[in-house]
Amino acid sequence: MKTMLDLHVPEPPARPGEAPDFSAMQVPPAGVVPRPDIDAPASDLRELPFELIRVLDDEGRACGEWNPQLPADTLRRGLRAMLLTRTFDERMVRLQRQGKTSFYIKSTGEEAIGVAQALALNRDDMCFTSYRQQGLLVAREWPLVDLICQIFNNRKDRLKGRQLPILYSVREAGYFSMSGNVGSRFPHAVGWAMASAYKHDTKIASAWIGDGTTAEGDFHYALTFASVYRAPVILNVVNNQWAISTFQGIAGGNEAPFASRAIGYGLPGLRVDGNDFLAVHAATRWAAERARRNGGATLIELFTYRAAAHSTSDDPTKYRPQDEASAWPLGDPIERLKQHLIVLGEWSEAQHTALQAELEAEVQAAVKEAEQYGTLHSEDSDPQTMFEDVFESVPPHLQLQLEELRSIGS
Amino acid sequence: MKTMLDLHVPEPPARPGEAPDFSAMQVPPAGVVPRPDIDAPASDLRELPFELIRVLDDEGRACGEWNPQLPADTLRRGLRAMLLTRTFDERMVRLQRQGKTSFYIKSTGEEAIGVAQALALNRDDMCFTSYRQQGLLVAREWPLVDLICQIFNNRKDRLKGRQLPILYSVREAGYFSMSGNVGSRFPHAVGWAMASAYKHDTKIASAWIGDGTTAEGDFHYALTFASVYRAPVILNVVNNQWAISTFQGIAGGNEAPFASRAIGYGLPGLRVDGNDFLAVHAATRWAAERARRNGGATLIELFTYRAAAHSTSDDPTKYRPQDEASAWPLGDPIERLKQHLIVLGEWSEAQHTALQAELEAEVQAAVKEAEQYGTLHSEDSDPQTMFEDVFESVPPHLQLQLEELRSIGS
Amino acid sequence: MSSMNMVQALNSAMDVMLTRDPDVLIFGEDVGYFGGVFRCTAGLQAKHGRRRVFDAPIAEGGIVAAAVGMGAYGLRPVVEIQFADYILPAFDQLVSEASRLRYRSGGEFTAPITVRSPCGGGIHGGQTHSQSPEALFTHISGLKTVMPSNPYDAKGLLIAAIEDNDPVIFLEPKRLYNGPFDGYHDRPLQPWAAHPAGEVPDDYYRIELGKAAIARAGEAVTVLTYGTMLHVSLAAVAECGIDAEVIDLRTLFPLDIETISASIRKTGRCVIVHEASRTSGFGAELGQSVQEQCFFHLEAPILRVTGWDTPYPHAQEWQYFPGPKRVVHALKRVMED
Amino acid sequence: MSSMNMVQALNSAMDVMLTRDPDVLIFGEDVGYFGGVFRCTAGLQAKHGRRRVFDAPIAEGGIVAAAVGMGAYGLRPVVEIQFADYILPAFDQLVSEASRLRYRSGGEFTAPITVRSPCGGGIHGGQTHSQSPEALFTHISGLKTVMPSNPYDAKGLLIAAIEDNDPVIFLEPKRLYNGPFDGYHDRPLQPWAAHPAGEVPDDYYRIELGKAAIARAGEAVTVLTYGTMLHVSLAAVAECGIDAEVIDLRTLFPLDIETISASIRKTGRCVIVHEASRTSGFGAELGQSVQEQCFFHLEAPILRVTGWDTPYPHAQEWQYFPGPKRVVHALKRVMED
Ligand SMILES: Cc1ncc(C[n+]2csc(CCOP(=O)(O)OP(=O)(O)O)c2C)c(N)n1
Ligand SMILES: Cc1ncc(C[n+]2csc(CCOP(=O)(O)OP(=O)(O)O)c2C)c(N)n1
Ligand SMILES: [Mg+2]
Ligand SMILES: [Mg+2]
Repeated sequence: MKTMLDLHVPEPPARPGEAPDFSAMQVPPAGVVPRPDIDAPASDLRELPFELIRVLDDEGRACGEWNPQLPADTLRRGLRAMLLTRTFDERMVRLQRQGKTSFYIKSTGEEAIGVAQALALNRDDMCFTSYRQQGLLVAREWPLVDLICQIFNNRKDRLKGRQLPILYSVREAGYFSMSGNVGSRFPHAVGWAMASAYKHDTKIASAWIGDGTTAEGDFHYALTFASVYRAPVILNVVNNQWAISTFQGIAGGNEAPFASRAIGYGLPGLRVDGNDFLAVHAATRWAAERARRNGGATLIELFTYRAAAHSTSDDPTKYRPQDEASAWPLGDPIERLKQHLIVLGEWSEAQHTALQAELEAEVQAAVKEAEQYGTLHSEDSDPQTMFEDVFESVPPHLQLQLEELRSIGS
Repeated sequence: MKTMLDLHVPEPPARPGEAPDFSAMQVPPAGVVPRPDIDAPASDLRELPFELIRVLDDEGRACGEWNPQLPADTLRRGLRAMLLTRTFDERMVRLQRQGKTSFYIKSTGEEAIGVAQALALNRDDMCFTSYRQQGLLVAREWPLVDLICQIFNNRKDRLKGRQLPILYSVREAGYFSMSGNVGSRFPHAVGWAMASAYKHDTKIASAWIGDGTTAEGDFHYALTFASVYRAPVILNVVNNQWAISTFQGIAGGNEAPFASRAIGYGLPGLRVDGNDFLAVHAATRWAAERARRNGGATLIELFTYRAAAHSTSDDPTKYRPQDEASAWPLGDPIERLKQHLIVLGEWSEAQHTALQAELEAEVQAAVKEAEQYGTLHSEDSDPQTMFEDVFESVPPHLQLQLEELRSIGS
Repeated sequence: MSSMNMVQALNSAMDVMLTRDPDVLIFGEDVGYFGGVFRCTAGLQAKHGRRRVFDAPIAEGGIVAAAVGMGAYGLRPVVEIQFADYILPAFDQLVSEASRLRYRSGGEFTAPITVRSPCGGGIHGGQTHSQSPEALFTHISGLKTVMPSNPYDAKGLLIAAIEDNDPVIFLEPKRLYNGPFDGYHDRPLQPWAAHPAGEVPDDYYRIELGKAAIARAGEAVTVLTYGTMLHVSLAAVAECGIDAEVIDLRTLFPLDIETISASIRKTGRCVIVHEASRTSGFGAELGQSVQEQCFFHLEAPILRVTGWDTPYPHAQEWQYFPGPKRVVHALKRVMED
Repeated sequence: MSSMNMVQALNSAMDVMLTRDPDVLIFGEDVGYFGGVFRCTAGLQAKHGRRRVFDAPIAEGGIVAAAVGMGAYGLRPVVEIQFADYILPAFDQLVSEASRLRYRSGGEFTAPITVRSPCGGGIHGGQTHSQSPEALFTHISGLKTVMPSNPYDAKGLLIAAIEDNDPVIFLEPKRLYNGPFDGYHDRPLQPWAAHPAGEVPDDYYRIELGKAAIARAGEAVTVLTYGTMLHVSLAAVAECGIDAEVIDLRTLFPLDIETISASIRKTGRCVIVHEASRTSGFGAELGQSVQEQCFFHLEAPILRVTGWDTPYPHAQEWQYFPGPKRVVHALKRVMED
């Protein structure tokens, strides 16, 4: 007797109106995953993608071989950058609601990723991000005013109003130009890293892609080229469980962890508690050192949860339980690092409250300054900038089009 | 002290003028790999891609759990189809040299793949092949005359002269339309299989891609969709070591076996001695049964060697040792099956010689018949066929273009 | 009959076809439970089931490839690409596979797929949520390209596209989803409810592919346009008082050259308006075709009003977007000669 | 000076640039040890090392993406796509990334890459080894598109392309690799050695992008063409004896509209010849541009001689390929009016 075939369409464990359900998720204790030698062959590391590297335990203690043993100053720097990122995000969303810009994307709950990774890399390592790693720029202490000018598309916007808010480009801070297309910069990181290797340089590249976006061809190109040419690059998958309204099972996450994609390319794959600042830092450092020693690429899956809406255009209560974020078993990255510092005796609630106020003031001041240079549509932009930078110099036909616009209007 | 980065560009072990070198290749004995239950979860099968499933040993005996226990008649059918495929290939190349067609591609050394897989599948399972699985059509006993008419682009060519030789389409024999672009049909197989599942049908799909072509985005799309929707499809990678002049290391094959790509998608991955008729049959049967029971897709790497030139346009002595094919450790699929049948007492050298003569006559007769319908450019083709089938019916602008061609010429 | 905006009309077309034909199925990014980022498939999964309306991985090439495979099996898939800007990763599948499967297989296999995608600017989407790639598809033999300008046409054309046995690229001007935008971004938006084409039959009907519509009859000059620019052109004509005949192409390929030629033989003048950038935009084909057909009737050069040859900028959106001022200017210029 | 065919001229251009600029590197499918399926990179790996000339995975999208990343670092990669038909999997990387990296980053990052690829038919390549996709690239703001018609130009233009700080699509008519093919497939092939443009300097020289060449001066009608069709057009002109001015565009974008307009103001007539299919081919842009610039000088409709709007068939190749007969017919027709 023949079985009747049937089409399988995966569904998340819970939808609006249902209770959040993370019962299928295994959360191993902190500190149990061994840390392999940096020079270990990838073929010895095939079990790692199925583990979950965690350093901070529930009490806020750092455990196990992956503990990066960071000085308290670094931890405080990380805490500050994460908190500043969150404060900044909150503020920007409010400005968007006020119409001062058209669009914003928050990184709430994922701040450890941009921040800890920035601190584990060198400042001149080039980062090819997705739109949720603003923590990188904050941790690299790039002026907030500059970011807000881009978000406002005002006259100090270095990108000349051409880009949607948050699609930054900051060459000086090792932050590659972003685009609205997801995924298409992921293989650029590999090309950039190949170029660095070609030039006998010492700089490496790092790239970020979302769980949903792993399905694009660009993900596969990046892994293939990184594997073949042993490019000095870190390839990060930020698995925040959601891609707009689509849960990670639609990208294949129910069938195998994204970190295990590394195996088929002969790369190490690390699966990391993305809300654990120390684990993220340690895994990144491991991959960076490996890359710097000509050991090639590492794929890191950062296991986290998109606590915010996808963007200011999105309403997640339409497709997932309202309280799913608070049920997320791996907690909040800021809370967890704060608790760790307190356990270490290097931080206190009072200091934290003071820091929060300080950062709010900092953001507030930056907004004030940026507003002086204008907000979206507060003034007309010069049409000329629209025709520049299409090519190195403005060709005749664009010169004519500019004149057409100047004389006729639009 | 910082390490100076360097770009790694892989090279094959030997180039023209050097001795063939397969010393890095591990050839395990036949019969040692256990055959898992068809319903085994993919997560229990993660070691399989690193094995090499072999059934026929050096003496021609069938060993181990993967032995498909085929009746002697089936084995003889397989031997005949492989030998016919090879005879056909040889003859077609000669016809190409005589100018009766423009192009041909041989499957020499890889005949077990098309043939054993055809016999392990049902005739109405749809095959999405690359250009080196002509054995499928031979094993499904599609008339050779029809194939030659396509190769000659003559007036009985069902594809109306539109396609390069060998880019067959034979819906009736479950053989999907080919194209010169590599890889782009691989994900069609998954869509077709999803459709079959959607319609509660019982037919499955099977697709073939070359080692080199695994680097295309289409490979990744196919694996992703097959994994997510548990499509009833077999995804075959034919690793024949070469992609035109490029060895399989440039596709990542030096870093991990192609079969291990399956792991990251949560699919079973089987690595199979592609020159072992029994192993190929058994692995295909395993994957097909799994798919038919709604167990989803399997990735099969068929480990073989492209003994012939890439195509009639290619000269492999330009980039690999002349005698590399004869040094290939896994032997010749026809010789191995023949020896097995002889060991079983089901075949003899005399029968083989007779069969060879019979098949040559069969091919000869088919060529003769096909030649009656013309060879490439032996007569002018009707311009009308050029304008048909662009759309379901010929739209007015194409009608006009046809008239233009008719009245002016070209 | 119901009052529908374009989103509702498209939704109704898909609902009708899911109901009529068990071989129709719908997938794409976020189209399942959520109903699509523009809500075009809202409610369809709940009504027709997860087997028939479902989410897809973020892989436009994979989406189109899977649709081609399903089409070859015999289904009639309708896929959504979230923004037309993101069709490009699927471009090879559309050009090398969907468009020529029938041809190369001598008719053995076909790809009766519909690829829906919102296109065009005017919603502050910046460079990658604003593009109009239609010209690219019109260069590919074997593809049909459609762009409706109102809810009534949208539903009738989408049904015809789904029923068509060849692949159809169905581009939806997202600026028109909620109302017939006339190019004045600083005036209040008119809803479709106030427009006659916002009255849409609830049931099945088709508008044949390949037929243009005369949106406004006139004698002085012919305006060739489609999508959002139809409404911009109508606004411009109203404003300058020139008696223009405004043709809404609706289907770009196959092109309704007869309706176009007849009009130009009458008016002797032509202005082409599209939002896509100028060089090698679809206006080039329109202009050259008109010139080939009607050279001796032309009294003035055929002019193009188009997006500039730059990426679609964010803050300068209204300087990029071809507005009524530019259309009026072109109309006046062709009337001068 | 040496006698070179087009393959040798291209090889020489790359050799010169590898020697002059350590930031130039070359990769693509089969371009390394083997030297490319058309031998354009033969000997370059042996001479410059595997680090600078190497094989790439069969992933055109990955090849272009890696090149963009290298360009952003500061290198000047030259990549080969084995056939222009196979550029399409890289189309998104070219359009969404390479073409607008400079624009969107305000000039912080650039993609000074060169994408070489053999195009066109006439070699019995069938549907997927014969296409001419140039029109697609000309619609993309931020890309330059070049197609040489002879060895001398090929070398000078390729050097200019490699030195250009913006992305250049460099299409090589493969039918011209070995000789100046005039469209008569049944007559013996002339080698480049017998043609003046087969004399090529061994050293560095550039031909500026964006400048057309007048391949034959004339007074009666202007022929706009490029690539293989230049030679077909010259053959047609020789045959019918009409005193045509034949312009070899060389660079399609940016277009040398001045040279074109000057010629048409003189002749008043225009025939456009290209191998790509007609609808929305580059001839559409040429025709419409000419008409915009020179309307009052035109005495006859601008005609197009192009490939048909079908895929490129195999057996019917010489019925598809626009040959001298069709060009002669068009020349005679425009002279009638
Ligand atoms: C090529 C492309 N396809 C589709 C989109 C639309 N889109 C924007 S974000 C997004 C979801 C991405 O999800 P994920 O990769 O998980 O990243 P996350 O938002 O969770 O950080 C989609 C589909 C796009 N921007 N680009
Ligand atoms: C998209 C695309 N890119 C490149 C090519 C050119 N090409 C034809 S065959 C081939 C090699 C394929 O090698 P592999 O996948 O290993 O298959 P094999 O020939 O060994 O069976 C290449 C690069 C093509 N046909 N299509
Ligand atoms: Mg996500
Ligand atoms: Mg191969």
